[in-house]
Amino acid sequence: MISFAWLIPLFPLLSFLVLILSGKKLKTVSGYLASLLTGISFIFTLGVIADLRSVTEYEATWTWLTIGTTDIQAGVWLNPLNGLMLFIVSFVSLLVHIYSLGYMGENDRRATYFAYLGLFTFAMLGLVMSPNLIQFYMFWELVGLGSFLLIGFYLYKESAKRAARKAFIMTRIGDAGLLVGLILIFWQTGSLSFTEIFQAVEQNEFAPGMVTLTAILLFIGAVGKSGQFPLHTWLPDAMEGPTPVSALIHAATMVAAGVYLVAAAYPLFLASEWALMIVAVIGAFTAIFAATIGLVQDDLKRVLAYSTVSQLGYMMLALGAGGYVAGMFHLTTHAFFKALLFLAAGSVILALRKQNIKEIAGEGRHLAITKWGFLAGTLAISGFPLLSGSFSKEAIFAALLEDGQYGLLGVALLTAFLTSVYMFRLYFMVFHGKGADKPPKSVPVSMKIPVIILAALAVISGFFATGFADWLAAEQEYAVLHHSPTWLIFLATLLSLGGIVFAYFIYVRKQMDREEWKTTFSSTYTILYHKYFIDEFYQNTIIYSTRAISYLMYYTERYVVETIAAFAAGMVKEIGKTGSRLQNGRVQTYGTVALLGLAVIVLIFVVRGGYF
Amino acid sequence: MGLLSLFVFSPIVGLVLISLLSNNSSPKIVQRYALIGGFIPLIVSWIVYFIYQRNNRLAENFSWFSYETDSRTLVIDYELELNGFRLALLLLTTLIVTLSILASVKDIKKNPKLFYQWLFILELGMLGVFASDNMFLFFFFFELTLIPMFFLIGKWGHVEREETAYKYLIYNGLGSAVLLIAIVAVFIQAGNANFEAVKDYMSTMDDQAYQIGVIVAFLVAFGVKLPIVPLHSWMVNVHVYAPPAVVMIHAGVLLKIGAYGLLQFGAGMFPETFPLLAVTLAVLGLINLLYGAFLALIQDDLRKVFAYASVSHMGIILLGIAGMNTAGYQGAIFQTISHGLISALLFYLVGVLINRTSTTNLEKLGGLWTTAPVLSGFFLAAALAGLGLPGMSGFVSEFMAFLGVFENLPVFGAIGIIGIILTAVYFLRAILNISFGKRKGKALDKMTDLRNLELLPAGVLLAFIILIGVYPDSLGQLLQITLETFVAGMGG
Amino acid sequence: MNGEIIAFALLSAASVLGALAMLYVSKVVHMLLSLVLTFFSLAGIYVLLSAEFVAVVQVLIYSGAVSIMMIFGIMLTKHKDQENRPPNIKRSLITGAGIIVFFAAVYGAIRKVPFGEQTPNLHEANTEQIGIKIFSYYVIPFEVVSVVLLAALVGAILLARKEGDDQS
Amino acid sequence: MSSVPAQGYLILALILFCIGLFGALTKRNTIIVLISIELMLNAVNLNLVAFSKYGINPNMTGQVFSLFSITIAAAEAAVGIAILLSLYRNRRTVHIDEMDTLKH
Repeated sequence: MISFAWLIPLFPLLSFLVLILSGKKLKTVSGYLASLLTGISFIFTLGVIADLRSVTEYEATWTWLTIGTTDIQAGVWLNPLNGLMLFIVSFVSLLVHIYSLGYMGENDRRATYFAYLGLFTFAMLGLVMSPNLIQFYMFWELVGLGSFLLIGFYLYKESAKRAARKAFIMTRIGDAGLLVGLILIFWQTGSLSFTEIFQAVEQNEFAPGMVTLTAILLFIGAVGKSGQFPLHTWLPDAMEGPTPVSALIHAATMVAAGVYLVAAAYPLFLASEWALMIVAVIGAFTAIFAATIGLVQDDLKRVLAYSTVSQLGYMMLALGAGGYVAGMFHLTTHAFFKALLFLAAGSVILALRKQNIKEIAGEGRHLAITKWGFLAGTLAISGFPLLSGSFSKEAIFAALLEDGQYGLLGVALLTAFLTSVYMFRLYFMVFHGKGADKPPKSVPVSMKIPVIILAALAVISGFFATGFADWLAAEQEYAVLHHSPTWLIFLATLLSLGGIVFAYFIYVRKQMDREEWKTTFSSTYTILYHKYFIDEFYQNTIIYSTRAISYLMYYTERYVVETIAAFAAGMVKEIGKTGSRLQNGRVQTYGTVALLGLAVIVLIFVVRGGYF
Repeated sequence: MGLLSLFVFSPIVGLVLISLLSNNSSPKIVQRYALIGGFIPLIVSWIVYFIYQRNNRLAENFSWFSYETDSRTLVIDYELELNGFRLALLLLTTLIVTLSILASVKDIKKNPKLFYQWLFILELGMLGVFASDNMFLFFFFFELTLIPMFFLIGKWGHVEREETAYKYLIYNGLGSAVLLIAIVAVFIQAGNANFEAVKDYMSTMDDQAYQIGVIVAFLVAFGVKLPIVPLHSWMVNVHVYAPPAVVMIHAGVLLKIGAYGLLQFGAGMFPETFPLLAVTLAVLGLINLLYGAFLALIQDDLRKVFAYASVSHMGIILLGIAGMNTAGYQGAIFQTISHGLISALLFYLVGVLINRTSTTNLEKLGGLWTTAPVLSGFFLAAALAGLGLPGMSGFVSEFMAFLGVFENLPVFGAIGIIGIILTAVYFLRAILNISFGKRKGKALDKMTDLRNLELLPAGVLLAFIILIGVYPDSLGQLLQITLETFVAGMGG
Repeated sequence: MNGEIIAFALLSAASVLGALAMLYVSKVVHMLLSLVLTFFSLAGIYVLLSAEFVAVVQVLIYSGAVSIMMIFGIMLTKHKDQENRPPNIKRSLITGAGIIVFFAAVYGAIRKVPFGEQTPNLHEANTEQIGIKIFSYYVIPFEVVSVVLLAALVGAILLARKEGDDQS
Repeated sequence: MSSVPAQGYLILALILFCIGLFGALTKRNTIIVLISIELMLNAVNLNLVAFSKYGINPNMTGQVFSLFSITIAAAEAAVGIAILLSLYRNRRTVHIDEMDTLKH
């Protein structure tokens, strides 16, 4: 089975090609076709994973490009980490495809939608199977393309246009870092293949400082893709896309690719303490930073987006603190519960046709399955004991403790508290309250099934922690699952429950007046509500300065370059005029010119003593 | 007459065919015959390709004239020879000319007969430029491309066509004057105009100052064509005011003569001295890259955006050459071909757009996708190719060019990366402005999408772009030998 | 210093003087007359060069025929015989510069050219030798020249004839 | 016997030629231009004759050629004057810088 692994991404690609080329004609069956192909892909993935238990590593490459004496390969590379990602991607993608059957049901352009989904799935599967950095980078950009296309799917909306552009450009800034990083790695090691890079790291072939530099550059790529500070601003805006897309791309898979990049290139990061430190600090900062913003946002999807940013920060933090398994495990559980949350939120939005939680004000309570699904997700993300989130979070705390990062541990614990506060704020405001009592539009079955499956996974997947660690440990010796001491488990649970209780008192029992809070901490509230004014800051610094440079160039073009042009034209014109003045019809002028020509030739002859 | 000569002069068939038509035959008929005429070089070029693949060598040579002085003989032969790079450019030329004939259907209404006659002369010139193995023959064909373009711009262009044509002629005329002087200077020293012979001669000569002087002259001459900032203002005008079908050829092939010339005359003839100019080239490349990108950012005309995008992309070629290693050269060559395909595609689409909306002003357009999804899709695909999306040819070339630069001049490469980001910004700004958002402009309401035959040029170009992007070795293998000769001569 | 050199010096001085005078006198007739001096001195120089017959022809044709013809030309076209407009200084300077370059170059060349000794027998029966040469070896060119002269004659008459018929 | 060197004659001829050339290119009166051309021809004749005596292979040919040349010069002068008269009759001028029909 494993030798057919290369087929896995090709089914979604086929779906993309078929649907984009014959779009309109296949409109009605497009969703089923796409789901079917993704399903095949998923089955292949399962087969490959089954094989991976015995093979542990598999690589098949062929020459993609020859540069001088270096062959750059393309192919598939499978190891436990890749297998895990393959599973997450194809599984969530399949669920999202099924969910979309209902969600996009009547949309006129659903063939295009499914085509884009296929393209994204193809790219994402290709990404996780890349044996080398260049193929990785290519698919990395292609998933960006898929994300861009899907964010801008409602293309008649100005906001969608802006969000799509922003997403592409912001991630591209990160990608530029990744590109530089991989080029530098190439000149250090003469290869881009992961395995060869790791060998080079082991044998210290890097120039001094280069390991840190390249690791940080790779991390910049990850920052862009995973919405880490300071390149996080695109991710909340990306919620302009259809909700299933947010679940697939902007929660479960693509944004996690940054984390995956750090994990896949982990030996490189391990070789540099500085790089790990930076990863950890950025991750921790992003986690708490996004969590605080999430406290006050009113848009259902935006809160989830900030929570995604925050959770991705967690994963980075874990990786930065040496918690390889913890980070990847959190990635896995997060993929389940965040996809669940988004899909449930999508059901709410589809049923109620609104997504501002103040307007919803509890109307969601009529959607039973959605409600329970959402609750499961919320509990999981809040770290409620025995649900998946609590296991992965504890692993992270343990890794931090092991690494001696007490400050970061404090930040992480605080973030855990905030997480349960804002997630339950969201839950209570959507599903508890006295909003209009009319029963909402019912949700199609195709949207319920994925929610149920994911809810189940969100609840139980935490129990596989040990098996998960063993699975990853098969190949990498740094894959160790850290276990927390009891006091830490206790503390984390306390914080999680405390957050839930806190939210309960504010939003359900209304023990504290929210408006009063707003006035007491008005400046804090304003800052948080405006997301720390980061967008405005970028607008006023980077965008304006870019535009200023542009105008500077524009005036250079207009005055300097055009002057050169005018000079050239003027010179030619003058020469022409002189020439035409010589053509005055007078024999003597002609004779004079001829004489001068003769004189010049004779002079050259005399001076050079020959022809030239 | 050998196969190569037959190939180079094959556009004459089309020329004769068109000339035989009566003066008042309808544009449709003229166009049909022009298409036949265009297909002949296209077919011959593929025959040449397959023969070259089999033999790995295709050359032709007979003595043209020689001139004896006291001490030595000056020889100019008629020499045509192929290598992978040239062959790739030749295939590009025939393809783009054929497609531009297809594209000109609705564009050229005034005296189509004359238009196609000039077009075939232009094609003849371009084929000759890329096939000749000799400086003087190169120059001869180089000049032959100059005149048809002048008329094609001046007679069939838009608003400021005459100013543009003159600007074009002045800049390129000066450029080729410099080129001629440099060629003569080299010829007098080496006594032979053959590239290979000159290279052999130059490797035995130690006068470095002279060599650098000549290379700088070549840089100026081809810098006009490429163009290098600040010699680019003519090219922006041509992009904006020439008919889109002609711009396809102009951006697709003619600008490439600059890149080809720089590589052939610089790296090909002075492999030892040329690397001394690496920093100069890198600086020029950076200026081109960033200057073009920043300017493209604020233009409000689609054609101007693409024009400055071309300036910016040429910067990548220069950066690649500045790398002075296999990766860099290969990147520059890939960029040459890839930009040819991409800009031809972009201007084909611009032509279609102008044809329907008669404007390319970004302010006046919007929401194109709602009425013409296929056209918008192609626009987006072309823009993505232009901004270097992996899977398309632009990425491979950018990647290799930067790979090349980073080996020796990492700082320049790092600055150049900013250009990559900006490229994304301006391409997306332009394309999203016209295709996304609310529908603007009355012409868009009753807009028709790309149909039937109109799909062909766009489809073919996009197919090639993706082919090179997905499997770059399809082009790369053709180039290996050329690259080896460029790089082998460099002393360490 | 012998007689030949003295004669050469005098004659060449006279001829250059005549030519320079042609450039600088103001009346057209005077210019012509100064040039006649040059022609005469050249005839003398021909004698020095053992070319008596050429010298005689020089006197007859240049100093005689051509000069007279020019004088007739002046008379027939005479309005004001003076060059009263200021000369074109710029052009004179440019032309002068070109001529000086040319002069210097050719002068340099002349200085370098080696010459053999003269032949002794040219002056013996000079006219007879020329006659023999012309009427034996160069007879065809001679006859052709006569045709040329005839053509010139006819042409000159045709051109100079009053075109009364056309004008009225 | 020391005699005048051949260079002497050649230089004299050169001087005359240059003066003639200068006159032909700068003088305004057409007749003087014509006569300047005659002067240049004379300078050439002088060279021919000088070479017939001092040349590498001295013989009578030089003199014969100068005779031909004189003949042609005379014919040329005659035709020149005739053209001049005809022009003068049409345009009432002998000034060469007013004759610019070559331009049209």
